[in-house]
Amino acid sequence: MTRLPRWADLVLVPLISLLLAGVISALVILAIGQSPWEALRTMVVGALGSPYAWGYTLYYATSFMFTGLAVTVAFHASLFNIGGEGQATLGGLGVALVCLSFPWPHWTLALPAAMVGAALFGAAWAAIPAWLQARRGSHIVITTIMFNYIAAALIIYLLVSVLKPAGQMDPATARFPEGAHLPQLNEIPLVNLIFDKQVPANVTLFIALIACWLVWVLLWRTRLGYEIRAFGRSEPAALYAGISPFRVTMLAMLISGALAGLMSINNVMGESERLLQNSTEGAGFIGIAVALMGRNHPFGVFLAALLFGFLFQGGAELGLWTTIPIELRTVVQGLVILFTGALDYMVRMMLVPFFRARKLEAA
Amino acid sequence: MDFSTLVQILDSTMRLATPLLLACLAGLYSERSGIFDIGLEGKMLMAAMCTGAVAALTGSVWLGMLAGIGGSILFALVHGLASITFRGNQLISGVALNFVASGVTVLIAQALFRQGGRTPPLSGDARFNPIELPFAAQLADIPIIGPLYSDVLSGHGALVYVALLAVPVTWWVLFRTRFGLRLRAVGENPASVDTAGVSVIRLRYTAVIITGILCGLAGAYLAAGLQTGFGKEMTAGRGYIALAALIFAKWRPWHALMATFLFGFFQALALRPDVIRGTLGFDVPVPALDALPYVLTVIVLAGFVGRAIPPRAGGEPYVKER
Amino acid sequence: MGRRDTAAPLDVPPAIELRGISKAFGTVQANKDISIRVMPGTIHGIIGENGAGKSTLMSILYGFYRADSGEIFINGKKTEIHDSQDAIRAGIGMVFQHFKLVPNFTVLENIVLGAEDGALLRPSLAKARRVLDELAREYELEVDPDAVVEDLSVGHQQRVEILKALYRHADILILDEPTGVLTPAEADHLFRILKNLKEQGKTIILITHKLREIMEVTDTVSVMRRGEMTATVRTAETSPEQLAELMVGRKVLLNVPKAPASPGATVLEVEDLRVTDADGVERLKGISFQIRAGEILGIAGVAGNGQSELLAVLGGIMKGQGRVRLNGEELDLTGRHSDGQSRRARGIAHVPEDRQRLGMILDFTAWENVAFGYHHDPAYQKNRWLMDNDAILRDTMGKMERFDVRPPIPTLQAKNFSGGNQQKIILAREIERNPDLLLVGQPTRGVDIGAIEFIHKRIVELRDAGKAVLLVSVELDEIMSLSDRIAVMFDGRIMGERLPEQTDERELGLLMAGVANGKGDAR
Amino acid sequence: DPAIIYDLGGKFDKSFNEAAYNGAERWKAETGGTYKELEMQSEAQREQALRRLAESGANPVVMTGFAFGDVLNKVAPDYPDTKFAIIDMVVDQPNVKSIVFTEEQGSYLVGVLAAKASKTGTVGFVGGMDIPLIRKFACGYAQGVKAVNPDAKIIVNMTGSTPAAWNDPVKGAEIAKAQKAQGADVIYAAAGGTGIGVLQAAADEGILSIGVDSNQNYLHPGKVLTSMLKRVDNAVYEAFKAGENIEPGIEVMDLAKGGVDYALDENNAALITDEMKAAVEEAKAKIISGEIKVHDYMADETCPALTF
Ligand SMILES: Nc1ncnc2c1ncn2[C@@H]1O[C@H](COP(=O)(O)OP(=O)(O)OP(=O)(O)O)[C@@H](O)[C@H]1O
Ligand SMILES: Nc1ncnc2c1ncn2[C@@H]1O[C@H](COP(=O)(O)OP(=O)(O)OP(=O)(O)O)[C@@H](O)[C@H]1O
Ligand SMILES: [Mg+2]
Ligand SMILES: [Mg+2]
Repeated sequence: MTRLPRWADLVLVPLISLLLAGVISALVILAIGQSPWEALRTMVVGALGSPYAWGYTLYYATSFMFTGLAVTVAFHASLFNIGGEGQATLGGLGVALVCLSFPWPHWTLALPAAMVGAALFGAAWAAIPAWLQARRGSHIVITTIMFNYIAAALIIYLLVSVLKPAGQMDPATARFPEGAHLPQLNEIPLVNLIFDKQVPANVTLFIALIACWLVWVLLWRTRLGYEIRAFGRSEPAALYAGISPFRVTMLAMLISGALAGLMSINNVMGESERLLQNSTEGAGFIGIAVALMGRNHPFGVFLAALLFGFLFQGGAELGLWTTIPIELRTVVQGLVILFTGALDYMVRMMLVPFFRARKLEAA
Repeated sequence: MDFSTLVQILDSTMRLATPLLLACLAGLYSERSGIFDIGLEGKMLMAAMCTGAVAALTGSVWLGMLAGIGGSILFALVHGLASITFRGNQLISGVALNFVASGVTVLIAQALFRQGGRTPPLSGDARFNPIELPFAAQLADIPIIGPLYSDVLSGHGALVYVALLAVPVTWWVLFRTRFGLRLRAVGENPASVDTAGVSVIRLRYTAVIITGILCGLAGAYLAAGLQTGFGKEMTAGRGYIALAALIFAKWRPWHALMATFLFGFFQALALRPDVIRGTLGFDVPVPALDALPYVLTVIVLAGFVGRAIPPRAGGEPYVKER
Repeated sequence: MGRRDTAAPLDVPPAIELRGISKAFGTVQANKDISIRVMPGTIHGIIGENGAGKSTLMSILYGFYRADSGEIFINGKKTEIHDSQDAIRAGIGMVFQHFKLVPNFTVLENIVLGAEDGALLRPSLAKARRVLDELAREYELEVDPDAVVEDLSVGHQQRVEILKALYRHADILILDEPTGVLTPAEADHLFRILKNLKEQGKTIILITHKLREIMEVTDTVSVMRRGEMTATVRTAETSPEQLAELMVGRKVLLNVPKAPASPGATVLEVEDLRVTDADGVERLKGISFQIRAGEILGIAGVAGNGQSELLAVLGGIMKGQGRVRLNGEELDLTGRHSDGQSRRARGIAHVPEDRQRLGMILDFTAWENVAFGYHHDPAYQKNRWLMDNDAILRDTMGKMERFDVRPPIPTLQAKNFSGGNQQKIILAREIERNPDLLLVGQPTRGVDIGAIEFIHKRIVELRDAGKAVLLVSVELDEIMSLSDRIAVMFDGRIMGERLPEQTDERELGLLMAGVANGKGDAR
Repeated sequence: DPAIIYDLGGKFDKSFNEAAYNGAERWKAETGGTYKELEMQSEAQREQALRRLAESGANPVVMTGFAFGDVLNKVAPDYPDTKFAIIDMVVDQPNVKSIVFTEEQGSYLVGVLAAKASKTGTVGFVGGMDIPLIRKFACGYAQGVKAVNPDAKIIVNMTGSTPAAWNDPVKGAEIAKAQKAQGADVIYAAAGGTGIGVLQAAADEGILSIGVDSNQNYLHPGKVLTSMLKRVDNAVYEAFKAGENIEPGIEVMDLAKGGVDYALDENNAALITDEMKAAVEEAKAKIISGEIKVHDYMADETCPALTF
């Protein structure tokens, strides 16, 4: 098999995967008797057509950056963390507890505290599957799936029986105090020149960008990152180099869980300002697609998160203004994961003849 | 809990365990052949939609069931393509197909019926109607055994019995036939099968298709047995519970029966908080019951209750040439 | 090079004839236009260095791989072999270098697999049991049909593989390095079986590295080098020296010039060292030895007798019990300081046996691999948190130059270097640490002659600089030429120590087979 | 244009949301106008949905279900020029109209019919999510049953404690089967989409059921005793008709105003005898006249006829 040049592997393969996913989605839209072109137009207008639309796209992208980074960090340690959903859910619990436990005077105080809460709870939820993997060899994919369900059940129980204020009917916590309100993009000086209407995207966006950069530093500039990557490529070799599998597994998963948990700063504290059931809206799973699409590199994750923010917001707009069900975005998301994560070999095979031909020409 | 309540709950257990059992056996074939499948959920969903749609259109549950099997096999083949032919990551493929199924079922149902992604309610011959087992009425009065036979065992849709029958059949196929021997071998060491002159690829595709058929039955039962039509996300995590049951059962057919009935029993109990309160004397939160199968599975995975060792070649694509 | 063909009797077609077989794996040309003829009822040997393409050629004959080009004739008939089924039908059986058994199946199930007599299992198993019984008596191949394969010893597993082939009525039997995992006694038993099979008219192809075995059992022998068939000769008409020369393509330089050792203070003291592996099997059963500064201790033995575990426990990869002192100070064998990092901190460097699996990360770049294991080195840090990648890069360029790594590009991924150059990168990393003790396993496995000389020289230099070296190798020649003292391991124990100038291959061979005092008549 | 947002059950739940849909469609048919509509997919979407509709200039924005209450409280002040209407919840904002129903009165009526139709003296109630609103249904029902048969046994089950309880027909069916096993021969389902399962199971098991919100008699002709009509359709229709001039404040849709009722049509005509009809019409008249006061559970969270 001819090898592809690195740039093809990094850029062309994801793009072609995306294209394939797009083509199949278009076929699905045609099959249900709708116009793909119209769908695309609605999505583009609704997700990118105005600052207001961008406010939503960026809001979702912020969440996806966190969950995408979470999957990325674990992936480099060769741990497939499907538990982002549960970890983000628990992160939301952490945020809620922090925000509700104290009458916060100002968001600058509330935010760091809530971040600690989110990260701790997210990490804690990742800790058990991590420990089971490191010490008992239980497959992390299965345990994290199980923990997603357990998290959902736990949150339902807590919301209904513990956290729901008396007299309220829907299962949700009380509203967070005013002082815990995070500035939205339309409330930040200068930025509000662009975003003149209330949008959900908020300061968490900047934290997400910093997180992307920090994860890059972690993975490629620190000893821990080096150890994570080495361990992920070869466990026996890591052992030879004196890298403790237990330590790396635990740390990678704790960081991964903390990142997933941090997502809840965006949706729980920044947007709904109370903890709701299913507050994550599947962002934990979308993180898988984002990481795969972004080739497990923070910059790629950033780009892929924007893409999925667009898909998510655009999909919502489809549900709003057309008769194409909102579920279309689930289909696209699934197809992207399928092509980038499971059929990547097929995509490569499709490219190989082209590069072989070029090689021959050059020779 | 008095006896009649128990009979009641066991009766529910039979119904609720059936889709779990079918999906669990489905997973068993695939995983025994070395192909991990967390896409049981998606295949069931697809089957439920196809069954609901075709049964509603034709009025025949059997045509619906065939359509359900067809839809499920389609997804199984995509999974096979990704994980057998293109040596992709089996876990990712399963996750992806679950997403696709979750969305595309609603899209199709909506396009066909414009009822918010549901299929129209099924009735009459478009559903699996209860089958009275022979002598159910006559035996009903015998204490204990009577109610167990005529109220618990008898009076379910055909697929309940198909599922029960599938257990001994699976055991027999696995341990008493040539196909079973090869299937088990290919999941443990595909090279052994390959060098013995048997096609690894054909074996694995066969297993994956059987998985598709059984998931198809599970989905058909959901849509036309347990419920009256397809609804969005109606599998509600049953595919994952079946997977949990498969691990719990350590990839063995009779154990799968027990595991799925245990989990079905939890589901039946969760429907009757009053009974739990009456029996235990205190309230068990329903979410705790919902989470129980998952917690149990984690405990099994942790190896605290006997270690669950999956087929050795599971999850790894078979590659001869690097 | 003179090419001599076996003079075949004109009336019988060869049992096997390969014409122009070629096969490439990606960029590696494993087989190049290979032709070979094997007469029925003979034992034909194939020798060649690691990676010469022997296994590939045989796997093609068995239908496991498909040749890119070439033809196969069986008993004079052109035969298309697309998969193993075709090969089996043509009467070919193969015992692979790495067994192809289902570990948790019984012997009977393994034998029957793929050769069942119908859709149901019971009749097949019953028949197999009968046939197995006959075969076992006929060829001295006794195994318990109901034993689970993973519980059997390697020797017995090999018998199962042979029985599998015979059960399928193989007339042609290929054995790929069957003795690599066997003790000399087990190997002798195997050769008896092979001769027996030959007398029954079976044709046998035997792949091995060991010239002694070739001389002992084969009728004809082919030599492979770098994917090509360099010669085919009658065994009776050749000599080990000639074969060795054909194998490597020039006169073999067996001895590295080195000054006599001048051992100093004791560096490593090992006392009653025991290691139990993850499966609970005791791999080291109480080992004691010492190495002094300026001395190379060579450990000889058949693979799998505990040498790997010895390196692993000293290198901090496995835990062990007993006492190990380095420069008089106790080494932690079980606790927090029993890992590779602590070993390096104490001045132990380790060139592992399996360089691609242990010694480096193939996906990492060369410079990242130079830091591998030493990523905590203060010289490689920018500050408390960040690593100094530039410093590592600079260090790597120096090392590549000094060790003549080709191509000298530090940003190339390790997998893009050839085996020999990969080994040089590892050696540079470990040797330039100037360790008190160097652990080195199979330093020249899969490495060409030129690189071998270079590597040997570096190891001797380190010794001459007053360092202690523990050398593990399955190549007796290497052990003999490098070591100042030789210890032979068998079944997790040290059978004896010898000085290279006072022993020979025969004596070491007996020790390797577990014969206590190395004298054939002792037991 | 007006807009409507359906709650999680979806607009084809054959019950609460479908009633709202029917109201909107009736408005469309009569006026030829167009409206925007949206179905909730998850809890977290509510705010975005409200804002997007308000942004798009929809006016008024009608939403079905108490669960929008909290979000509406937050969103309404941001769009002072948009009128909102919420059903089943009181939201105190100057641009919000809150529409609530006296479900206890309608439930009382079907309770009377249930008691009359029951041969075993045991009737069942299957609620959706366990919230005061649903207890209000149960309590009114129980009062109606007891008014006819003071010795009647009433089995009450709630499907769950989350919004998922509105859309779980499997569970509804299993609960109905369990209630039948305990002797119930009439079961009232106040559970949105879950009720479909209850009605189905009751029909399968040969007992009677009572539908809710929409007229569900047609689902299993001759097997659904009646339906408790909650004229959400009227509420939506009126709101759409009023358009931007919709009047903020609280509107109580009671029996007198036709806000709630019981259903009688050709599908259940054979089930309702003249005697039953006379009884229920009498109760209806007395409630309207104020002679019978049906206790509202939500007033003090107690129920004279039932303990939860
Ligand atoms: N499956 C494979 N994929 C890619 N390359 C391979 C594969 N098998 C062998 N090779 C390469 O082909 C060449 C020949 O390998 P082969 O195993 O035939 O050698 P060999 O002579 O049997 O060596 P040894 O004595 O070590 O067993 C080597 O360079 C090897 O790396
Ligand atoms: N995976 C790979 N990708 C690209 N090039 C490779 C790969 N593996 C090997 N090569 C290149 O192919 C050539 C042959 O590799 P191989 O390992 O067979 O070398 P070799 O002839 O055994 O050399 P040495 O004696 O140094 O081990 C080398 O030049 C190497 O750079
Ligand atoms: Mg070989
Ligand atoms: Mg080489």
